[in-house]
Amino acid sequence: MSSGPVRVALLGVLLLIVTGVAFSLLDRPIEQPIAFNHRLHVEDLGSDCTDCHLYAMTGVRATIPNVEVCADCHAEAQTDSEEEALLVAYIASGEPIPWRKLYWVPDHVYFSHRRHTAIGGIECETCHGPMGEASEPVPRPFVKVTMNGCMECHEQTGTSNDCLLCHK
Amino acid sequence: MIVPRREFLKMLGVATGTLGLGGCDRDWLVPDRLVELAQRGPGLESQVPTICGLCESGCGLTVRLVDGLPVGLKGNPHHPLNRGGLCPVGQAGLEVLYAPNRLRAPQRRGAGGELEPVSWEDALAEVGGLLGKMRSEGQGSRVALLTDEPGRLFHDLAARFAQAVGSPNISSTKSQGLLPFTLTQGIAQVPGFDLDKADLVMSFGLELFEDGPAPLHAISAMVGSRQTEERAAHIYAGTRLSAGSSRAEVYVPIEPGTHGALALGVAHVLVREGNYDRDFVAEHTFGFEDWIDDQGRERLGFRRLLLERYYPDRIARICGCDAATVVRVARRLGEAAAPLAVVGGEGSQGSNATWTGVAVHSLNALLGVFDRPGGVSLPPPIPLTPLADPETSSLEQAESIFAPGGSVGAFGVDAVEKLAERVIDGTYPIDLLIVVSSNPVYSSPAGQRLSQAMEQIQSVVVLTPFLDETSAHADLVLPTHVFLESWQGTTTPAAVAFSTLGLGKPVIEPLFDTRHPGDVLLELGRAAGGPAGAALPWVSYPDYLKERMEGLVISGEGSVVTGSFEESWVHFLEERGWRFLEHRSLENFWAALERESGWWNPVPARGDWARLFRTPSGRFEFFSQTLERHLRDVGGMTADVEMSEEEALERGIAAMGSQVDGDEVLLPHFEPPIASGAGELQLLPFRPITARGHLAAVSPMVAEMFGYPFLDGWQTWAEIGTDTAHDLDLADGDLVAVESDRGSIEAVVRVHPAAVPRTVHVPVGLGHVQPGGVADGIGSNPIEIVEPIRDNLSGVLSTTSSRVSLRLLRRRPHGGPAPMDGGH
Amino acid sequence: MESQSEPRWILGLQIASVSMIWVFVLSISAWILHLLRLSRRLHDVPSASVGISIVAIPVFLLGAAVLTYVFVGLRRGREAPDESTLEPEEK
Amino acid sequence: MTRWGMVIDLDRCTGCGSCMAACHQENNLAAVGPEESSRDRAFHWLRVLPEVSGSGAEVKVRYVPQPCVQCDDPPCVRVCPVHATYLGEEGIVAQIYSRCIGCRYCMAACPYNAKVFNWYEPEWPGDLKQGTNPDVSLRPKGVVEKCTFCHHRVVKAREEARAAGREIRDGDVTPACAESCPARAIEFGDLEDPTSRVSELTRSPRAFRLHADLGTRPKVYYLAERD
Amino acid sequence: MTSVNDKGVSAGGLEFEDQDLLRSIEDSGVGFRVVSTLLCLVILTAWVIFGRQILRGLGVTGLNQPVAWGFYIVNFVFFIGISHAGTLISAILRLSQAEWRRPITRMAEVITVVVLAIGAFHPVLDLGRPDRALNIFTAGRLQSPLLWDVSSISAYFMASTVYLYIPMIPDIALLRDRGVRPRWLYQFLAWGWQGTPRQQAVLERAVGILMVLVIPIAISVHTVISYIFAMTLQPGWHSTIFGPYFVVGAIFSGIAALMMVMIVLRRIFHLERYLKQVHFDYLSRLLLIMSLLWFYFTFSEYLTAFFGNEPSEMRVFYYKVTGPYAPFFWSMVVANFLIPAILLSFRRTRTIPGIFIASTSVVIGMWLERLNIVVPSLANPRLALPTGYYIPSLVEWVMFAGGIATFMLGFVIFARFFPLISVWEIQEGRKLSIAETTERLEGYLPDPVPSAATPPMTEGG
Repeated sequence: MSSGPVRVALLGVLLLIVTGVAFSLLDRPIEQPIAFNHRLHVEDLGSDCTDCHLYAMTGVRATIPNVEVCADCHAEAQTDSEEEALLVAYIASGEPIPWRKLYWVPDHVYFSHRRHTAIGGIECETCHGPMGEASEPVPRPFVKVTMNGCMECHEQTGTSNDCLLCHK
Repeated sequence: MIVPRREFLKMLGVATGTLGLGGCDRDWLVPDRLVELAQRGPGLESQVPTICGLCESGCGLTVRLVDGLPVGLKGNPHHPLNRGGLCPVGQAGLEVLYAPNRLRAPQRRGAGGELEPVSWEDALAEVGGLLGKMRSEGQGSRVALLTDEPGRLFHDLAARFAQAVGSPNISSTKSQGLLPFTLTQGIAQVPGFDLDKADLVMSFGLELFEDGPAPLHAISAMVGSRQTEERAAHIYAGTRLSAGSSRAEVYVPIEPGTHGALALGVAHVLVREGNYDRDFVAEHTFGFEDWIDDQGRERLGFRRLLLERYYPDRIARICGCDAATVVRVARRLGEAAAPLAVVGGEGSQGSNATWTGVAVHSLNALLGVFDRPGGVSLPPPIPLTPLADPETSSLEQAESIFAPGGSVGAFGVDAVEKLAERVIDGTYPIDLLIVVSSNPVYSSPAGQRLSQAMEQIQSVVVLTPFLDETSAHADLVLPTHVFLESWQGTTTPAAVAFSTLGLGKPVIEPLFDTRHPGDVLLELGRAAGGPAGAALPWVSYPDYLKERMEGLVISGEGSVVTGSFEESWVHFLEERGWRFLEHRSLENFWAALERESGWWNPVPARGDWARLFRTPSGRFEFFSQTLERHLRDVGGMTADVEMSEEEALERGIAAMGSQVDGDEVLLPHFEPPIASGAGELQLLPFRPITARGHLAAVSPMVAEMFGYPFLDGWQTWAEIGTDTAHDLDLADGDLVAVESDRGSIEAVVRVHPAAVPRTVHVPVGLGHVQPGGVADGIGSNPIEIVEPIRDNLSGVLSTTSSRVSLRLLRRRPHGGPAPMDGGH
Repeated sequence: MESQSEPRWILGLQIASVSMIWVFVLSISAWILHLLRLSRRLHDVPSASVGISIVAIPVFLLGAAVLTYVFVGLRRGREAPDESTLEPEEK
Repeated sequence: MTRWGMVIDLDRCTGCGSCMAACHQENNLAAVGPEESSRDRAFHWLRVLPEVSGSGAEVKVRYVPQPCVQCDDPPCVRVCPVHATYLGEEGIVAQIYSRCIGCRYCMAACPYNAKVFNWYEPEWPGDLKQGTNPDVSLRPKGVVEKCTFCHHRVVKAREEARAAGREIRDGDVTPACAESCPARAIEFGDLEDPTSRVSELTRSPRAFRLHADLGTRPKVYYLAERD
Repeated sequence: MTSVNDKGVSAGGLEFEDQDLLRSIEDSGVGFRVVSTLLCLVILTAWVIFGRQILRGLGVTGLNQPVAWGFYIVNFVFFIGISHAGTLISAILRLSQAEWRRPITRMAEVITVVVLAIGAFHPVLDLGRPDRALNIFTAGRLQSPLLWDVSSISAYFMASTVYLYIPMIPDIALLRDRGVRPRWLYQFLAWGWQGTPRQQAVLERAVGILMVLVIPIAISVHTVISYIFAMTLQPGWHSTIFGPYFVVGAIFSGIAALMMVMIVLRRIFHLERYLKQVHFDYLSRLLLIMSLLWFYFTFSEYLTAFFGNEPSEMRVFYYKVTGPYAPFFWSMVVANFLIPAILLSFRRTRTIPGIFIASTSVVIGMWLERLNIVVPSLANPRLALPTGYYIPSLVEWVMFAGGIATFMLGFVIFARFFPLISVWEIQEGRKLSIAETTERLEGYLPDPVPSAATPPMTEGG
């Protein structure tokens, strides 16, 4: 008569495994079409975030630079890097680079970069982590964007936590 | 069952990962819209002014662009017409732009009757070739053009085009209701009514705030631009109480078609009580008192006619209202500082529309409101560059198909009916019909005849952004831009007291392979070649617009609209003369126009009576000498024999078929309306604000709020009074067939407690049958079952003269009473 | 102390089930307290929460206590093992 | 603290429906189509209510534009089981779509029937989604939604004001309905500020509120007709 | 066969007196399989339909803008109402030491547990976002009457499960001892019951505490459910009488459902020996009283609304009394008052078939009552909006059928594994209650100073 509970136990274990596998699949690392080197641009070349993420201080979205922005410097290859060759090819073809978004907020959230950067005076690193130090594309966001994270920061800085401030 | 991707993943969430979807991207976690928005850019906003092209008003718009894509519309607060307001149809502008059913490329009707795509080049070459051939063979008059594209600028270009191809046949499908003003003032335009300064407007059948040439202007002028508690009052006389008229100080419910009688009753009281402007009447009117003509005959004066024939008791009998109400309304008008009487809507759609118009306009004369603030005047002319005459001398000037004439002595014609009849009976052959931005098959009572005629015409070209009833009969359908994609030039709508010129610039690249109708006409002219091309020298429509606007710069009149509309500012300028050369060059002016989207001139020329009254007497004519002369001519033409003027006049009157006699015919009088059909109710189609323009049916939002005063949508309703509903044993929500002798349509009964008994009001706007919009096959079109009866004086077909009966099809499917049906 | 016919895991299951009710009851109490805290944090109306927690938590605790009391009582109240052999085994 | 309020002058309102349409466009209200519409499932955050009074010859009909009246003591908030609807700091009764579980208790409790429910996933045929307002989310199926006094405009106006180094002031925010009203019948502003246009109008003898007897203390005031 | 002690249970045997009660367990037969398969099919269909509802949205129901609540909420209130059949009645009967309770209590308690679970699931069916149902736990607001329901229903569910289980322990032990399979189940559930006096005492004390505990909880449950409506400002809902009104209605429908179940099971499992005319007689008197009480409450509720003549109340009132809901309203009055009052008042019609008809009528009538409460108030908004309407879609009917099938399946499964009539209580009754009752009755009587005759035995308690 012990088959019953054993079966139950087996099922439970199976469910656990399935869930685990599923979660690991969901959390697959993000691969970028070009192995962009943030460190090279920021630390070595001394660029500012807003040099490429043009609207980080003025816009709702900071924007991920694409060929038009990159072409300012990379219209012709400056090094013999393979990755840069890829970029130059993109620029030459005029095709947009299919960058993958790392940080995003859901549709029901109103997030404005300007509100946080230019007006709130928050450093990019606060929410984006040490992106400037990454020498190759980061597979996962440094800082996980969660509502609790937003709310904690709002609490600490004495900003209102009224839901209507961010939820639209 | 289609499962949306995101939903599916959300629902099955974890399980999907293991079920072989391991290959899917993490990107599915990011909602589609965010991906789209991110691709748009940083979310930078701009506001660009332009002009609404959805109806004839041409209100000013401000388009909200985010990263260059239009995402919102609002009224332009600087624009003098709407001053920031925007009607529901205007709000739907973006839905019209992004509508899923837009025409994407030119289409030609193939042998099998199906529309097939064709390139612009081929399409234009084909029509252009045909035009060139016809012109060179002297067959230009076989071309006809119908256009409702708003604004005089386009109309001038179309007229030039017609001229260039040698055709005298160009018309709008809309009747302007000019005749009352021609008869009384001798002008061929609707004068301006200064709603901005009027303090009491009495409307005969015109739903001021919903219908008419510029309802948003009426709202902003009478209410919106005024301080709290200072709005202009209005009185409404008609058969139906619309949402806008429910704010009327007095609602005078009257029998259909008796607006003119009421106006005369009011005039009677004004005259009897001496409550009229004696100075104005003495100095600037003709035919008020009895008079002796050249031949020494004593002629009837308006005063005597009023006092003898239009006493309130009789009016009350005719109109089915209370004599006391007539007196009350008249006294209220007499007391008002700046009263106005206007006519329109059902008042100008009856078989007696012209006489109603004359009677109502006579009130303005009695009240002496001409040429003064808050009164009737002519809007200052817009000093557009005149178009030089093209070299058309080589062409024989044929008579236009739209020329009045024939058996009855009408002043004008119903363009659609005339075209249809003459094509069908073969008296005026047309080989090429070009229809621009117009859907006469749907909107005209003669639409069905027109569709028959179109089958006989060799080539029908329709320029439209959407497939519609008219393009269903076209051989070639040329897709046009919607207004947000194109340049537009609009001019003052009728009845506005000031002049405006709107310049709309495109706010977005055309989404599809479409063109502006103006560009199409220019290209057709070029394709026709020879003098036709030479007569249309402009490369593109904006080129043409620019050239026309040079006149504004040279004249230096008016101003580009800037800053918010300020009453005191206008007053200031008015006192000092509105004339300062703010723009010295065309480029400069054009740039300013582009930036602000409009020009206006609010200063009418005061004291120019000769311009205001261009009648034989140079005065406002109660006794219309223009009509007398016309009827005499008509009478004279009926027989070859020589006859006396008197005899000719009598014959003319007989030909016109008036129901009164003697001099009364030539004075403002009441002609009983003619109604046809066996039903017990009079059908009065009306245009709700949600049916403005002919593109409304393509907006899901407009369709969904179509019957918003009844909290209803997507339905054509038949509005009847509480008593009528009771008599017919109908309740709110019942589905009925509205049956006339010509056909039957389905509608849902809506009971309105204030509708006049024995009338049924059905809105136009739904009931489209072509797959151009979201509301196709939904609702019905009352115009389909209208028995067309002609106003013998203007030649225009009446839409309110049909008698119908209601037949119950289905009881209200569920639930209790609607709020207006006497809910507990 | 246990019946010979009952395998040991049955007892384990029984203890587990009695613990489950405690888990259930305690988590409900914790939940109610969580909501109480939440309503304070979100400037909501804590009075309702206080009222409900005063009534609901003891009820749950009482229910669980009764069950535990029965479980313990029944185990304590069993007769000596030798007597239990009288129970019919043949069935 | 700001307390947003609205005054709708029924004497000025001409019932043109602009407010209703503007609300649709501003707040991304999808059309539900004829079938669903006939089943009373259309989205109207603001509607023009016909009110009949009197009878016979004395009958009067007036049209009352009715958004969510934004009660100060909202019955919907009392019943929400999950904090999806609550009274915001500035007096706006919020609906947080991402938290709403769709129990529709608030709809049942609202004496003004101001809330609507997403019976299905809203549809945006063709390119219509392109024209949606990016400041307002597209609601998923199964959640309740309502008029928010265009609170996204408040947020943006405050952002603009802060960027300009000042605080938000009267006239900075206009909801879509008020903006589109050709009769200027709708005023919006801070009720707390005694000098604002709205507080001035609320002191008018013509001012009243819908079902003030219910004690919900709406922040939408109406001015009765003068005649 | 040794009985463990005098008060205890006979541990089974070949000539077991109450064999009838265990037949369904020990010899389930094909009937069980056929019936449960059929019921499972219905339930499965309901789940599939529910899945479809989740995927497509609540639009698949007949709900709409003013009438935002329909069948799901109606059935929620209805099922929870039925659940009062059990634990509450059983507790009251136990508390009042009504001897005739013995064959009834178990069934009543089972109804409670099964129906409560079904009822409690209904709000989840009604959610637009069932995937977010957990928000109630993570972000709930105890201010919302819905949360009051969550707490009170879960308390009631816990208490009634315990209250069903604890008095069942001796019977489980009996089954264990009779070696019924699956044996591990009975061993697990018997909790080592041997029927010793100490165990008896523990059991009795526990039951004693529980029956006192469960009555206020049960009353709170339905009061709180009425508060879902009464706490709003809606006409027809906002009424102080709603709490007791709902409790009365719940007990009313509960008794009716109990009798329906008893009559059906008596027929199926041939329990005529146990469920006798007298049980039905007493219960139907109770039902009659509840019917009168219900009528009184209804009358009082509607008269108050009518007399107050408040416009929005009147709109709802007329909607029910003469408007579109008149058929439902008057059927409710007939089914809840006229039919039971007539059938149960006369001895001639107070037969088993008569009682069955009356009970069925009451169950239907009470369902109609819930419908009459939920829909008309929503369909008649305060503002000048059109009157709403509500026509349930096929989906909602299927879900209703699924709910009923789940109820039946619950019963079938219970009957397959556990005795529907408490064996030990019957046996205890046989052994002890005559003496005990006699003693009790004597206690009621005036002390026998003069000589007195033995009173006739008519009723217990």
